[in-house]
Amino acid sequence: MVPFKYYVVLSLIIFSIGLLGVLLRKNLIIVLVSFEIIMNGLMIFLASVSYYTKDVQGYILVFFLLALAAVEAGVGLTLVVLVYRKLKRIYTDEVNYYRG
Amino acid sequence: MILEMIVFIYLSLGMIIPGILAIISKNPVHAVLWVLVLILHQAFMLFTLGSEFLTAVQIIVYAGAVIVLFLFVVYMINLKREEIWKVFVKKSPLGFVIFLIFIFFFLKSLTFLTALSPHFKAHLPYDLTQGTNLWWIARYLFTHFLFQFELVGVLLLVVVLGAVFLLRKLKEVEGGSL
Amino acid sequence: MVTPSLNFGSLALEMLLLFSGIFLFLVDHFMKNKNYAFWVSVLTVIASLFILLFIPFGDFTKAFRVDFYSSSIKFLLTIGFFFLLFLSYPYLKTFSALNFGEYYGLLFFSLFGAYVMISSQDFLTLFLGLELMSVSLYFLIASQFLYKRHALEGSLKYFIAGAVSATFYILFLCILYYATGSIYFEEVIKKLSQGHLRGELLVSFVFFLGAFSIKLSLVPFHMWAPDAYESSPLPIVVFLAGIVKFALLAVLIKVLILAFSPLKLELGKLIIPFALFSILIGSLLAIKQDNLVRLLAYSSIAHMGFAVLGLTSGEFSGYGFSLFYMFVYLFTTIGTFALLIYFIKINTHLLNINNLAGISKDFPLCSFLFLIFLFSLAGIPPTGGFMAKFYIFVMLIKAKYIAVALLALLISVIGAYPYLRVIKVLYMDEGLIHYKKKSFSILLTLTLIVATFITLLLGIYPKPLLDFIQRTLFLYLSLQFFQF
Amino acid sequence: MEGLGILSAILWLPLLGILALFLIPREKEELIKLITLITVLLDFILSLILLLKFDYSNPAFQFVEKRPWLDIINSFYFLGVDGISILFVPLSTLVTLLCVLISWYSIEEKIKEFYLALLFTNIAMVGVFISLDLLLFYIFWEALLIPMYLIIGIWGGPRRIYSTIKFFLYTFFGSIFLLVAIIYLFLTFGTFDYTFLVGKALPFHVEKLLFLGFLIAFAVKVPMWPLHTWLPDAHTEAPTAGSVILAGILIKLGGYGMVRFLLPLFPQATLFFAKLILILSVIAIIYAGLACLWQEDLKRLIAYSSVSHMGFITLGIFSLNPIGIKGALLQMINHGIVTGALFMCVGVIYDRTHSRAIKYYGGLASTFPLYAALFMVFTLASIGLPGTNGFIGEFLILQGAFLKDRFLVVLAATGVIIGAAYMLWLYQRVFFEKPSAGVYNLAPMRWNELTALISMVFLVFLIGLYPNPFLDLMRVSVTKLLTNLP
Repeated sequence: MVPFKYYVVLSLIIFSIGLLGVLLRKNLIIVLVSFEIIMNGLMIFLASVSYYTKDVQGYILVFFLLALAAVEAGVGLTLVVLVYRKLKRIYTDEVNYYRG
Repeated sequence: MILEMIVFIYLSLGMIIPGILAIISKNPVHAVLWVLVLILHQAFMLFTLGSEFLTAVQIIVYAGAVIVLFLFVVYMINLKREEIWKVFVKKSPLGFVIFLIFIFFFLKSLTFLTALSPHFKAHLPYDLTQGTNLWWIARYLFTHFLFQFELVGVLLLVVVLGAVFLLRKLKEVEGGSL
Repeated sequence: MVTPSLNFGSLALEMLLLFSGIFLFLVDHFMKNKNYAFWVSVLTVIASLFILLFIPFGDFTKAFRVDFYSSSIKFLLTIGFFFLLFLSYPYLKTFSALNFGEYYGLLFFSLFGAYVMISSQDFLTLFLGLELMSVSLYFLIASQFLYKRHALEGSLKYFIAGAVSATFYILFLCILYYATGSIYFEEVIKKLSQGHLRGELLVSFVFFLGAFSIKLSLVPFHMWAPDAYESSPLPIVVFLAGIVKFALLAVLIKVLILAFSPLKLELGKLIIPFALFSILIGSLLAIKQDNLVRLLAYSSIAHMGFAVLGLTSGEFSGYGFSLFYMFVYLFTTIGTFALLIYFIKINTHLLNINNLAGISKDFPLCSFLFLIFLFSLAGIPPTGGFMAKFYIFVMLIKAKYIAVALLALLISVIGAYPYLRVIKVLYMDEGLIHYKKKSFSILLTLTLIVATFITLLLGIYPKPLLDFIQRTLFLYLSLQFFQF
Repeated sequence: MEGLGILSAILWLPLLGILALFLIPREKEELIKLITLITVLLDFILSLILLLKFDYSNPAFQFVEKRPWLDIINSFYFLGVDGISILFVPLSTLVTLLCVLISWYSIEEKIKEFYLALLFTNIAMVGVFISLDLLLFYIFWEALLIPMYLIIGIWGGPRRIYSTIKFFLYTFFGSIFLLVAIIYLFLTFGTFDYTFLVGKALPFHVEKLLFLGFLIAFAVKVPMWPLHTWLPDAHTEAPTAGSVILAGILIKLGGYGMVRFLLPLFPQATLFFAKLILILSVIAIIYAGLACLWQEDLKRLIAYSSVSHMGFITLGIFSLNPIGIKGALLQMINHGIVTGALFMCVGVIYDRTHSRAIKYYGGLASTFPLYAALFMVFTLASIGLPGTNGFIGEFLILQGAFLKDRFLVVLAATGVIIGAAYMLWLYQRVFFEKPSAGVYNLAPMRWNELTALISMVFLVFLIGLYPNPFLDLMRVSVTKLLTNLP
């Protein structure tokens, strides 16, 4: 059996990758994609806890996270489409009408 | 044992490398496709973690729906502009600081996270001799987690309704300004 | 295996809101005259007030519980929501391109989310309620792009902040699940009162607090608030600033009582810097703003700082004072925005402070009421704002946080300046333009009368409401922790 | 106590006026003025009745009303007067009455708002003097800021906005420490009841801190020397009525608060800090007196003279003996009357010439003789000529302070001389010399101005020639006050 901690480290690495994407990228679509990566990292963590402790809740939480990821993608993409249509912007630092 | 390890290493590399490629790719289409690769690998990792149900859902929902949605949007927006490296990443020291804080936090909590907590108590335990993983998940999902399950349904409904409301129904007022 | 109770009776209120939301979405396409939606909403809210009074307490599975606390909070929120509808109607009359049933429908979905959140018994349900509440708001804010394209930007910022908040929350959920093996409040408190996992859960609470402070717009997570507020339709600002934050604070209190009660002193200390910086930054940045809504957004940041200060002492009466603060703030905001909606009806440029110069000549009564609300926001007696702040300070000094109280008070002197500036422009500057009066709708009048009355009454005689809140809390606590 | 007491009646009577004003359309200006006048007059008559019914041989609080108000923090609606506060109630109502009179013609815009603000001021002023519950006291204390902010800011002079915001923030800043100290007292003893708190012992270091908390709030209002900078600005830019209220009542609140709260509640700390405050008072007397000498602006000069006079009052209070305190209390009344009257006088010519610069005037005595005579009375009273009320107060204060510290009294007495110098010089510059171009053809004084000023003249001589009834009123209470001091 693969040790539990490997999964933990893996999920944290993927979380960090996603976090970097959110913090550093400017393209709105890639920012949204990075949120998905973060979600995926955390899913591995939850599923592995469930797997090693024989408790169903982790899987169920993964299930809910999946749905939430879909929700976030849906809302985010709606807004991105609208922003692109109306403001012709796709980079986060160009969306800067408001200041201060 | 060794086989398991090899599979794990393959799958984890199959997630990390596409992940990195996704966040550094210039073209959003590429990024989305790399995430698709990541998600497929992750689905199989969920399989090795004992849940064939989640694997299926992951592939159907994520790969089949969410990523396709992303692709649709990317094509719809049809970014013609070539990306220059200058506008590619934010020069945001604050973002980097936040990232470092998180990394520091993870390193600090690694000892706590890597060994299973002694206070962990399985509240909804399952036994594979009595039913498959799917059976157990379904059983709890429709009893203990019924309310949350319904809530997620409402949540998805609201997203769909809201998106349609915004994108289809509203007509911009000409010259209307605030 | 235990079969969970499926007691749909206790869900009646939420189902009413949900179904009227869906109803509005379904029917809207076939309706020519869009005013029907307002009346449907008003009827729904009146019905829900009745349901609230007669609903039996009970569980729906382990996730959802109608109890004393949640019903009381929902009652206060519903009253606020009632007047919010009164604000929405005149606003949508003025900005008729937005006048759809969907507007009210999304409001109902959002309120539904808030109610679920308040009644939740575990962290997952709480999270889903939170998301439900926010998702509808993203759409509502974005819908203002009809009149102001850059509203999309505010909505987008709010969405990204919300996504970060969700990330924090999921991280918290992971750590919690990993540490205790459960996501229910009662398991957390069981572990904590046995003395286990204090450090770990404290760390996890940091993430929880992070998620909540993004939604509550506490510093350093406040950046989205001014943009989102400025972009939103005005009634939605009231919803964001008053009702959403009230609900969030109520939930935070609930979590502190039900799940983290043994850690409440440490958690209180954790909250102090957030609160103080919010008051400071909110007060300072409000000084330079020219847009009234933006000014009120910064003031809302500062006010949230004050409200959260009530949680620091870890005493239950302090929680009550926080709720009282939010209630006063809710009604002051409703009053203020009722006036703003009237102003914007006269001329859209009136939201800029400098254009308000000398408006007291043409609109003496409006200016006078505005004055009352601004003094209430600044916390000068005899208005409700003073009483709310006063109780918070009593709490702080009682908990020996004298330095914190003094600091907060000193900053509140700075915080009074932006309001003084608005009053200055209203009354003391010479106006160049004269605006024509427009009819003042009955609904706005009613809202204004009620808001003024409540603001003044709570400043002079806050006893009944405070008694109500405190008794609710104490009864709730005694039912929760002492089995008879 | 059951039923509506006379104190409540005095306190809330202007509320009736406010409600009435709300119902009257703003075009009916005469009616608005008339209703305000009647309300305030009734209030004044009521407060005179209070004065007559007051039993001056009884040191306890009289006309006490105590009703539950905020149970949860044990706060009461608790009113009462004793010898210390009794004189301030009629003074407040009188000052409001005169303000209504003096503004009769000079306020031309936003009339309704102005009289509303005046009535609200009246409520808050009376409330501060008669409330015995600390929280209630604080609420009135702060509520007074709202109308004053508006009065200065809306109807004031050219630099009114700067002045009014400075005034507001200064006093708001000061009150914060008061609020914290009040809350601390409440948490220590579990009540806001003044009568309960008197004589309760506190640890010395706590007492010092609380004393400072109260002192900062009062010192800003008085204003004591380093915190006085808001006052010249506010006085200068305020409309006449605003200046009169500021000089007549608002800055008395500080002195009243010192006598009422600092001495009985924190006796140890009072003794500890008395020396410091005496020194600050003397600095204020001399510094402000000298500052008066180079003022170019009439109102600013009188404002600085207020700072100087208030220095005398704090000197009297912290000499901590019956003579000094009685003198200080009496001098507060006197100063309210005299400085209020001086501001009214300035208002009278300001309305006619729209200039406050001293240089602008000259030779008024020949063109405007009646006015010159009235001004003379108040100038002399301000200097403290025997026979006027200023003399009695200053004499008692200096006598009291002499018992405490002779050296400081010598310094303070130079302040009297400086005071005589600048006031007489002012009088000479404005009324004698060659008449300047602007002072010819001034409209004669109107009935409202004459009524207000002549009643003030009457009071000046009444107190100056026969001060005994006034001193009798406060004697027992002051004696009782000092029994708490070790």
